[in-house]
Amino acid sequence: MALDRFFRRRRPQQQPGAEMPDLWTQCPRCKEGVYNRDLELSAHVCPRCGHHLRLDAGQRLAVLLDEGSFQRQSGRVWPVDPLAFEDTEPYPARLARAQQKTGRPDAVLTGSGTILGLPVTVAAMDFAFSGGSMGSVVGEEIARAAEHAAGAGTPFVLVAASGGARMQEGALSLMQMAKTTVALEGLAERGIPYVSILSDPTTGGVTASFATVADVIVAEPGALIGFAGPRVIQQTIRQHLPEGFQRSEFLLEHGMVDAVVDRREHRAYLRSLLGVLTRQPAPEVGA
Amino acid sequence: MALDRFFRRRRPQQQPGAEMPDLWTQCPRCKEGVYNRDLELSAHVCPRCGHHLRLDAGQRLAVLLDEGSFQRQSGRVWPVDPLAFEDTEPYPARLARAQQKTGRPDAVLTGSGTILGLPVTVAAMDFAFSGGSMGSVVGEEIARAAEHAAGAGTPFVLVAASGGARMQEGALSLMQMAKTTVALEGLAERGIPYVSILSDPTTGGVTASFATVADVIVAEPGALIGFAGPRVIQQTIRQHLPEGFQRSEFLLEHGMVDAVVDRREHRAYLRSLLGVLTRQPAPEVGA
Amino acid sequence: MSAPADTLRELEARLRDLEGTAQRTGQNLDAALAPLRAEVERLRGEGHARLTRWERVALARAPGRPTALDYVERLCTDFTELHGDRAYGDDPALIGGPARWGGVPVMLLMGQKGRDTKSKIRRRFGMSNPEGYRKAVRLMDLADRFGLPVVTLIDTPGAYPGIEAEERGQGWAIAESIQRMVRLRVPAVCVVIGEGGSGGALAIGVGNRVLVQENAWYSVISPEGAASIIWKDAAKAPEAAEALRLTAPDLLELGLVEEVVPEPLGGAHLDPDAAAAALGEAVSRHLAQLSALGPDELKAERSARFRALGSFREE
Amino acid sequence: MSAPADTLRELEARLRDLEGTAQRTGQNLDAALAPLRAEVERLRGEGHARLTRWERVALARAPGRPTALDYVERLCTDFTELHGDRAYGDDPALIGGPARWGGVPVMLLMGQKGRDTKSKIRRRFGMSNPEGYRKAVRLMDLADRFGLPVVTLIDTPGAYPGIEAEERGQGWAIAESIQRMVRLRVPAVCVVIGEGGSGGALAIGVGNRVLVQENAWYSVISPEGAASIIWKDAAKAPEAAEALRLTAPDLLELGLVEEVVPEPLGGAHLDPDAAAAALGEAVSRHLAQLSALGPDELKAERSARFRALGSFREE
Ligand SMILES: [Zn+2]
Ligand SMILES: [Zn+2]
Repeated sequence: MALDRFFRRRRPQQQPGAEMPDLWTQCPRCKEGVYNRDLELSAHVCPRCGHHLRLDAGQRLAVLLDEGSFQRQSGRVWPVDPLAFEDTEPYPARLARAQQKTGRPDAVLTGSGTILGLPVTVAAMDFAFSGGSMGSVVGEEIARAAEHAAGAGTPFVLVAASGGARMQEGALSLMQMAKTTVALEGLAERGIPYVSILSDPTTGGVTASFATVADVIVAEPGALIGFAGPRVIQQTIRQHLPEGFQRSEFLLEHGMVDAVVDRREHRAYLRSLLGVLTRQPAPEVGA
Repeated sequence: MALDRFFRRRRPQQQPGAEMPDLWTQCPRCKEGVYNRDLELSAHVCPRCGHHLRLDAGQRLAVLLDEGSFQRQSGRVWPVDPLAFEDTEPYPARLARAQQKTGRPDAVLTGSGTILGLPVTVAAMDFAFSGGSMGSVVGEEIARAAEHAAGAGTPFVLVAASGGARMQEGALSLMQMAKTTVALEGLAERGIPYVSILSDPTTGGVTASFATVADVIVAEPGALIGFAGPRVIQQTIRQHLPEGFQRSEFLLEHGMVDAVVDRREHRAYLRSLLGVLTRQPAPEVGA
Repeated sequence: MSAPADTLRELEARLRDLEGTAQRTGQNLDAALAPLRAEVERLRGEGHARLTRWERVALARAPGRPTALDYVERLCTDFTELHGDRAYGDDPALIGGPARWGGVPVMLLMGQKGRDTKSKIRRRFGMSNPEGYRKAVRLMDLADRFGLPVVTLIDTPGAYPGIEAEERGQGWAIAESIQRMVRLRVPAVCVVIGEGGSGGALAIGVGNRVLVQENAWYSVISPEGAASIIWKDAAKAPEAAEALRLTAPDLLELGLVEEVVPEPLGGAHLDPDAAAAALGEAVSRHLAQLSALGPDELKAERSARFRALGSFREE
Repeated sequence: MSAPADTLRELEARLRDLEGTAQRTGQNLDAALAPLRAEVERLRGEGHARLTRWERVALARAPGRPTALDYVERLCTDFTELHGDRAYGDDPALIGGPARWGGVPVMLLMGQKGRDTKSKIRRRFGMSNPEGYRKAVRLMDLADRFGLPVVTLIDTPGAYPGIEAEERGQGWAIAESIQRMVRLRVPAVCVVIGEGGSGGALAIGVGNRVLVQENAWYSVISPEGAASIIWKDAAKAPEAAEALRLTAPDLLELGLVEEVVPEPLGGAHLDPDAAAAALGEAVSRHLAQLSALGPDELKAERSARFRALGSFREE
């Protein structure tokens, strides 16, 4: 039921400063080559098969927010190495590599912006940074973003993309699950909406904390979403996993998400939903 | 785990004024003949097979409360015939018959008393009165009992035994589900415990209202408990019902009741539970 | 139905033929047909006043009677259906989500029957499983959090009587929904728009105002269920319907509803737009009245409304 | 273990023999055995201080290590186990109910492992399903309603990684339990008494005070899990345990727990009564301290505690 999803984007926005090193990208699902420019115009959804390609945090906010509206909040908080963690390489070396690759201190980008004119606070996790793993910085930035939303009185929209808690910060990473939940509490107390968008993949400690205590949970089509990873489950139960297991559509059927929404509809969906939840007057048609 | 269920009754109480027209009763399950006196001494549980015989409201309170502690509250409210309901006989004729049989205005007995010294407000439904069906009087008496408990600050213990809402009062009976829930709200608001004991049978509108919004739900062994009756389900789905379906033990397994407790343990169970929930000091051993 | 009803049916059919002719040929017959239309209307009114309770039940179940979503399409904007109980599943027989009702932000909860055979089966003919009631509880949590009035449209033969429903606590789920509704700190307006079957209907029926459409029924048990119990014969449902006094006028007389929402003559299915207009107006009016009350007052008023229901004498 | 550990084992065995002889013969050997006992104690202390992290993990999993119910039997009266989530099932791996802790009324929530093969399987080796966390939420509702402090005993390798657990929202259930615990308006004291495995442990770990027994571990991932990810080889768990810094002293140093609860030398399984006495005292002491705070303060203090956790630098 989307009776008045009239807020289609007139034209998709280009990601600011995006480069196009290649002219086209091969769709991981249908293997079709798609011009990068067309991909951007379709919110990085394959125009042929509808596959939702993974986005980094910058691409995500470009898809979600009104062009030019984003004001970054995150970026001043940097990860450290509290455990002096070393496995096949020292944690700081891993971090440096991920920072160089993404141009960000850690796996999250937060700030404020507007969605079809509606002011929101946003946080987008960055799977490109160490699999979107949640350590102290991710927890802190998400907590600050939630607190900013509570203070500003704007709805909070978070896009999850994460393999779970970050091993390299040990139990400190685990505690971010509680920390973020504490920060989100300020939104619930003030009656400010919190919507999470679960993208591919969202697993582990992220699924078991801030991503799922949202007022409304939206999943992108075909995303892998769960607590335990499929491999761990298979090892434990030594049993074949059913077709579509832990995918968005499976979760909708099992009552876990409010809706599976095509990425190209996210802006209209959120504008319509948040407009009602914040009891704002209906926007003018075509606004 | 009942570490200190030391509050065994020293001797079962006789039901005040009970007559013994026959010397013995045949257990409906094991078919053994049991002396009525022995049955009373074992809280109307078959000493041979453990079958819990059905109790009327008076027997129930005799089993539950300290001897001589019961102060009746119900009895001033009488049923009427708001729909001028007539099926195979007029509703008033049915009522008169049930009243004569049970000596009560309707299918519930309420009041106050003590359980091993702990003051409680109690309500016992009377299956002997028209199958314990819930009409306006049952709803009103239970609502008043809940309000009395809230006012007195005593825990409320209710024993359900009912085939559901009473057809002969139409939608008025249905509304008792909401009315009783409203009255129970006063207990929740004041932090006063409400425990319901589900006895055989508890079905229909009673299961879908006051009997299951309790803080703690205890079921008697082997009781039939459900919303839809087994016959209705069988007619709808045209399928064999599984063994033990809708019995207490089935409900425990499915997470619906807190415990299945032998009737002979009810007093000790309630004393121990309610003592903690009301944050009273531990009673002296042997008190 | 009685003989005048047969006459009415015939006249209606003729009128439709003539209107078809007018449309096909482009000939304007409005003036020519006006007297015939008036007569049909008159007969409808006459027949309607004479309807038996069982005939009303038949109208509440009439093929083509508007379902909840038919009204939403006509009355609401920005409806976002929210799915799932976040614990087990999503129930298509009890649906809901935020929307604007005549422009006013509300939280909708609705019994939903299918509109074709496939969706009827999928929606279990409007009979909810526990997941439906648990979703209702979740949406009421959201309504309270965001200060959205709750509007419920009730249309269910009753909760689904299935093995799995019992396994997952059908009674418990209904009770929790009733309790949650008692606790609401926002306005709640409920309308029975078709069938109001027993506890499955009451689960979303604990409103500050409870309305009923003219040809809807609301009862502690379905006529068929009552007949099966009383006479061991579901075919005696018409007699049971009489005894149960389950029609809109009955409910108004018993003091169980605040208002009967009028339907177009002959039933809502004959003119869904007109039915929707009346429904929209009634709900909006009650929402406006309730908007003057604060959260504590709303809960207290609703509690007092239901606490007072029942018929007995006191000695 | 190291050579001194082997010596200790042998001496312990001899000592047990001698104590057996004393008991059998009725001969009082206390004086004669005192020096030997002292030496055993000394060696235990030495060995304990030298334990590797992996050896601590082994102690946390040692056969015969007291489970939550072993402590309840020693420390509590009037425990009434309350079952079920009122929606789907009852989880024997996460149990709870009201009880008196050293005489003080509390609400217990506990990870429970089995004590024999059959009950170990039934209790899924302490790995909860969503029903367990939903039961925890329900019991926290009761704790808040009746003003009962919450005491949790954490002992789980982690939430159960099963198909059905995922179908019924394992992540959702854990998140709700964490959120419910954040919202508690009563004191909450949590103790890791064995394994503190990941989110499944944190689900009942959001206390005003979080304690850890001397040989318990608490980590974002099990050593085996980490080893599988890092080296694709679960056998490298000892190395992973070192890297994860998951022992009681580590957690104290990282500022994640308020206190390490001492165990008898060699581990709680060697003297469950002594382990229980220390646990009982520690929890009672923290409960007494927290009893001075009001509902708002308790929630605020707990929130502030967890809001502050994390290690980063700010530019
Ligand atoms: Zn494609
Ligand atoms: Zn027997």
